[in-house]
Amino acid sequence: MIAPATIVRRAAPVLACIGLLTAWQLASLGLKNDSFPTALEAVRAIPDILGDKESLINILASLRRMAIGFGIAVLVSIPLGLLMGRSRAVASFFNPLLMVIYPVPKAALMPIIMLWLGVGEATKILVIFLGVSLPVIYHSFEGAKAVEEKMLWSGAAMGLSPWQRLVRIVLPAALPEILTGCRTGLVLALITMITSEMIARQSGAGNILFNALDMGQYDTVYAMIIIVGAMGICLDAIFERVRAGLVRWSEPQFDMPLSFS
Amino acid sequence: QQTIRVGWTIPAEESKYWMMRRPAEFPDIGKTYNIEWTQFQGTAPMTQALAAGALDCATQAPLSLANGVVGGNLKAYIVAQHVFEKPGGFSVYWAVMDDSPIKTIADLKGKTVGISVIGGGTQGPFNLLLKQNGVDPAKDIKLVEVGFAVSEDALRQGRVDAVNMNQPFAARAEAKGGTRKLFSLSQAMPNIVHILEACRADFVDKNPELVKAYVRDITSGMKKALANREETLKVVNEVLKAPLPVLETYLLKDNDFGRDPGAAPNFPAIQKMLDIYAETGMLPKLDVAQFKHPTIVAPLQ
Amino acid sequence: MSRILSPSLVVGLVPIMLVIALWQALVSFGFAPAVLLPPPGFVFGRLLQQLVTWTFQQEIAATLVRLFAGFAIAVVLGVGIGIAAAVNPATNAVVRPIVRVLAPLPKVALYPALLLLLGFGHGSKITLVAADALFPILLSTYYGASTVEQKLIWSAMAAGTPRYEILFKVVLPAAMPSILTGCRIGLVISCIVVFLAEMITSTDGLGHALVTAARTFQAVDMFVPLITISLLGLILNALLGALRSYLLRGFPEA
Amino acid sequence: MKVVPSKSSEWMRPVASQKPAFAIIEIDRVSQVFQTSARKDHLALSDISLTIEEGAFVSILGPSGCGKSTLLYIVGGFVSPTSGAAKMKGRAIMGPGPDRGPVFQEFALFPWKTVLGNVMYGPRQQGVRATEAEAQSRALIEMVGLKGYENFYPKELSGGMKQRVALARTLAYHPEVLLMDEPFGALDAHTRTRLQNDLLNIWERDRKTVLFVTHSVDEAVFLSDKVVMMSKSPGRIREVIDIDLPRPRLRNELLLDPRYQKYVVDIERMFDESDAAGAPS
Amino acid sequence: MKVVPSKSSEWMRPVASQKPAFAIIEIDRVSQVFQTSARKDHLALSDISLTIEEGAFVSILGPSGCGKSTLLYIVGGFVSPTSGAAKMKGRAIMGPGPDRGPVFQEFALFPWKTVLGNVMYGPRQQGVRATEAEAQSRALIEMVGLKGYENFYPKELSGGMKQRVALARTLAYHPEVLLMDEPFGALDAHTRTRLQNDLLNIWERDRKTVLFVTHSVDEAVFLSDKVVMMSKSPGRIREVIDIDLPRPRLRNELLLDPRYQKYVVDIERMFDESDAAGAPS
Ligand SMILES: Nc1ncnc2c1ncn2[C@@H]1O[C@H](COP(=O)(O)OP(=O)(O)OP(=O)(O)O)[C@@H](O)[C@H]1O
Ligand SMILES: Nc1ncnc2c1ncn2[C@@H]1O[C@H](COP(=O)(O)OP(=O)(O)OP(=O)(O)O)[C@@H](O)[C@H]1O
Ligand SMILES: [Mg+2]
Ligand SMILES: [Mg+2]
Repeated sequence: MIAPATIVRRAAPVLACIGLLTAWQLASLGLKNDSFPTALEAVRAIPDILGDKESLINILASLRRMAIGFGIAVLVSIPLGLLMGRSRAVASFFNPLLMVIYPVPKAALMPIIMLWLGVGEATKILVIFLGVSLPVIYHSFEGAKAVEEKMLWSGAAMGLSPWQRLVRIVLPAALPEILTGCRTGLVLALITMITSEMIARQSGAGNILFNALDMGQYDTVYAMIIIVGAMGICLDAIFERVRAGLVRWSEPQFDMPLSFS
Repeated sequence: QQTIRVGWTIPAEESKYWMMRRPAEFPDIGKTYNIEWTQFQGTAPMTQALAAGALDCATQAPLSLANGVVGGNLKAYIVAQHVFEKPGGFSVYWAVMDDSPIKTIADLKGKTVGISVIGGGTQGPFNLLLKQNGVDPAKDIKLVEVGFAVSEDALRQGRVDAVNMNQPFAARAEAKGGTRKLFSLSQAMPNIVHILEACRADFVDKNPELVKAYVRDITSGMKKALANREETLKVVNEVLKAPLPVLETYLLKDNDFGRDPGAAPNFPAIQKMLDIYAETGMLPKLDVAQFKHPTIVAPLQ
Repeated sequence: MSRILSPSLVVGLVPIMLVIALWQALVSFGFAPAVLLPPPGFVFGRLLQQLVTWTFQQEIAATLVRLFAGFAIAVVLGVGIGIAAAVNPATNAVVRPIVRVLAPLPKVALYPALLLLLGFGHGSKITLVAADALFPILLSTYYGASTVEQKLIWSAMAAGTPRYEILFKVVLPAAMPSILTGCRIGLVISCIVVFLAEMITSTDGLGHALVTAARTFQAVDMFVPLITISLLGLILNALLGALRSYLLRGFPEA
Repeated sequence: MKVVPSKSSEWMRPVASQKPAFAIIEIDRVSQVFQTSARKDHLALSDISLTIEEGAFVSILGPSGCGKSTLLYIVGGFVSPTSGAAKMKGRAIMGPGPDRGPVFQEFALFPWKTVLGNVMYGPRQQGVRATEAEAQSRALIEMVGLKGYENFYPKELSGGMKQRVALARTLAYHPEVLLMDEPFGALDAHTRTRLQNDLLNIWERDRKTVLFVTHSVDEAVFLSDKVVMMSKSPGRIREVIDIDLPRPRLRNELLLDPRYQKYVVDIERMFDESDAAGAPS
Repeated sequence: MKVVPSKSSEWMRPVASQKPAFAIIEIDRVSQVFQTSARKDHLALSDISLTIEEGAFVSILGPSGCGKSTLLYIVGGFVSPTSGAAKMKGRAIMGPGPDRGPVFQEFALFPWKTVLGNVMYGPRQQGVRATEAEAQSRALIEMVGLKGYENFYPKELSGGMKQRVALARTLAYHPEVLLMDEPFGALDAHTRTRLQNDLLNIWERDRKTVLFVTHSVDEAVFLSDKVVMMSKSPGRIREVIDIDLPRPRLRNELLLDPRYQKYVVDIERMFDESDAAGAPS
């Protein structure tokens, strides 16, 4: 027996998707514009993409790059962010540097990146890496900063070395915030996975999308967008499971009492 | 077995598409040498990639290649040619709406005009034409960048008063009707070369046999493309993912660009274009001879 | 103020100097040809030259307008929706799945449609910037707002604060550390996206200056906009830092 | 209404039981079950019924973890009980309101506001003009002994100072019912005594109802009309004791009063028994 | 070493003052200035000098906000004093170490660990084997009356329960010096008494040194060899009182002992004077 509330909650994503598609359909009908196809046209193009073996290989290649870029970014950014959060010196060393490097559009640096990394995988993984690391570093940074000092003192008094404190106290204490960074990172990973293939590409989901864009095949463009959106939902759902398992201790005890309904 | 890194783009390199999709038809590909294909958005990034040594050969437009030579210290040979404008065939043109008050080039004064790439290959002849008709391209019009794919929509939406058209979008727009050709590039120059194949000079000098084999395959690819339209349509469809009915309306028909049967570069025409660019101030004066390799140039058998 | 800033400022300038030194070294030792990577001295020289020219100032102005307009819209929407979703189950049920779908979409792909809908001027670019910067801000705000200490809200309610005011008087300030983190990320993304949009299609702005220079291999001119945006990042970082320590002066981590 | 801090208490008040007893708060068979992370249900309060009369000073005593704070949350309207109902003035408590002012065990000060800002929050919220609210708040801050700390942020205060700010913050908006969770727990004996007197003073003048959680039997007997004793978890009411001592109560007199002594000793004995009987869960 | 909880104290011990006095902690003219957000310097501790002998039980009494916690932080090595120095066994205290175990006023439990996880953390860190650490920790958890709550997370505990976990967590790794900041402040009288006895028990058996902040004069006199009285901010040492009562001390006997009574009354009187003298800042 499932409670009605549960049914509503389960159905909400589906309803939201249907709602979005409907809004899109109405908007595109109203605009009558070739480069903005109706939702129906886009949905109709999905089987063509997913039925094509080559497209599937393309999409899998993109996902592989994304996984590698995301993995490296998380492994590098969390320690860096935590260190920045706990050490004023490290923070003032890296913070301006990061703020100088990150705003530079990677697309503009392509000629130089190509010089050293070529036009293949490495370049794209680098772009994804940069996209993911941005939120992970800053959320880890803030999370580590907000760790209650007396918790660290307790750890120090138990004989934990500074490094042990970083791993065994700062990391778990900041985990909820770090995971928020990772979640934003996941979103950006999907976006950069596509946009990294904008200028140069061999295979990948972005390949399909930008080719279609160049050719004015807008139903394919939007079908691809839908597919990326669907991948987003799936990855997010998986991530949410992992997150819930890791930070159950931090969930608020009572519901927010501010419903206006 | 050596590998050659090739940059390509869409939509009009049929011989390379054949090499990519039907490698079995070419005795050397995959056997005596390999090709690593990378697709780019436009020719300018490929020039950068060539200059950075990330590519060995790539599709180029005369202007982008010349830019690479002038600004990027690039040394390259033009080894083949993909498409050009032939009299009676398709020429990139600027369209206006049927009911537009713009009747002549001179009427463009004070209007918003779309062009695919500001400072791109078409702008030289375009500027020339405007000047010839008493319009200062820098002051009298508002130039905006409108990619070919959205040209038609931008025009119909009234975002621009005139916009450039290219295949296959031109064919699609014409089929729908409501637009009219204002002028085309052929009015400035009859045999404009749009895209050609260029290889880095140091690469060619080091691997002459390899490049020779590559150019040979481009030549034979062009032959196959022209000989078997049915199959070419299929190949292009696989690469562009554009539906066959759309391709059917123009590809390799009279309303398409011209293709040399042996993919031979038309050096005099290229020189003419370089001259136009020099005249409109986009480039210093250049001699096309520096792009010529004595032996390695299509057609090669 | 200067007592706190100066040592950390020095520490912060060191790595930037190192990067410039590395850059110079790359050029000097021939790891990159000068036509692709001009020496930093040239670039900064040209930048100083350019900065006083009216045309370059106009390019900067165009970019800044788009950057800040887009970012401001993203902040308002992101914080508003994020907080509403955190405190109100009904809004949450609607917003959550929509965000899940929309957040990971590559917004650049929508750019052609935006161009047609909003024209080639500021509108389309501002929208693109806002769309890309929105989600990091929204997600951070949501996290911050949903972990607000319950008893703070209870205290405010007991003092007679109407429910909607609690959003502004308690949830917003309490979530501020997280919101500011989101804003920092959103700001960086705004910088990237405004450039991207101008590079794809534009007639003015730093991004446009960059592509035109890149196409004609004017490497120095290409790096001037890049350095400009980097410097902008530095300035914005300082401003954000100051804003942060002002807004969070009561929080233990400030 | 202006708060004038005063140190001694020279006022007269009829003894509570002589007033017409009007039940301001009724707690009716309330139980509270918490879901723990270990996925077990944890019964925190079991079948609590209690009536509090208007103007009464009621203290709750009970072993640590027996559910005193939880009970206060329910009366405050912050938590709705798993079963049973709480009523205020005959109407079911649906949520928090400015008629019931809590002082939380963990203080819950607004970290982004200074001491003054925290204390002024309530009056400003009630529409008191800024200057007036500030004057009132400064008076309260002085009363709790924090003059000079008006512009300090909570993170810069000691534990006991935070507790006093929390107390002042709630007193500042004059709630009808005060729900105080060990409000003097982190204070030294001297400050505690002074604040007890001040609280009694305010209580008398404003005819407030007070629900007061404490661990000090002395304090409970000294302040209350009624002491509610709870037993070890799951929290139940073990005993309700009417403290029949004359008011005004002066500490020095009371300490010598054998009735007072008896109350204290009796209640302490009950505690010992309860522990002997109900084994620690 | 295994902790065996015990309720009464049937052990013998020589009176502290008879032992050869070896100064384990020396605090030498320590001052502490805090920078406040209001950009004013705030003097929290002024010129404190104090010597604590090995194995001594020293209590600190003082008005709220006088700097007791700050002093503990300095001895703990968490904060370095603005001027002056603190030494342990003759060597300057440079940072925290497992020889000095703090029990913080705010508990500072690890929220991602259960009660058991929190208590086991120290022993595991010291290299005790998991099974042994768990057995010891469970015994301590039972001692502080939290049997049955081993798998609860801190957010699911009441204030007093958290405080007891914090106590157990520190006791679990046997620091030589205990730095306890109002460790029984949130406990009911009964639990408090039991834990006082348990603490004395452990102190005696393990020959620990204890620095104990409290607000209860009773508690200070009952537990200590020495009571340090601090005066209102800026915190200074007002008086150090040796408590010359025989050990073992049994609560029931002591309550009737006139010397005990006198200590309590004297200290309380001193408090009143201090307040009369130093006006609230
Ligand atoms: N969120 C929660 N989840 C699970 N159990 C909880 C939760 N909050 C409280 N409890 C349990 O409810 C019981 C009562 O807690 P409460 O805080 O009301 O105790 P208390 O009487 O105030 O104790 P103290 O005097 O120590 O503050 C405790 O056993 C506690 O473990
Ligand atoms: N971070 C800080 N910034 C500024 N002032 C501070 C800071 N921490 C403490 N203080 C001040 O130092 C003084 C002593 O604080 P401390 O916490 O040591 O007092 P305490 O004796 O422990 O009081 P309590 O009994 O209330 O816990 C207080 O006046 C407080 O305002
Ligand atoms: Mg409680
Ligand atoms: Mg303290």
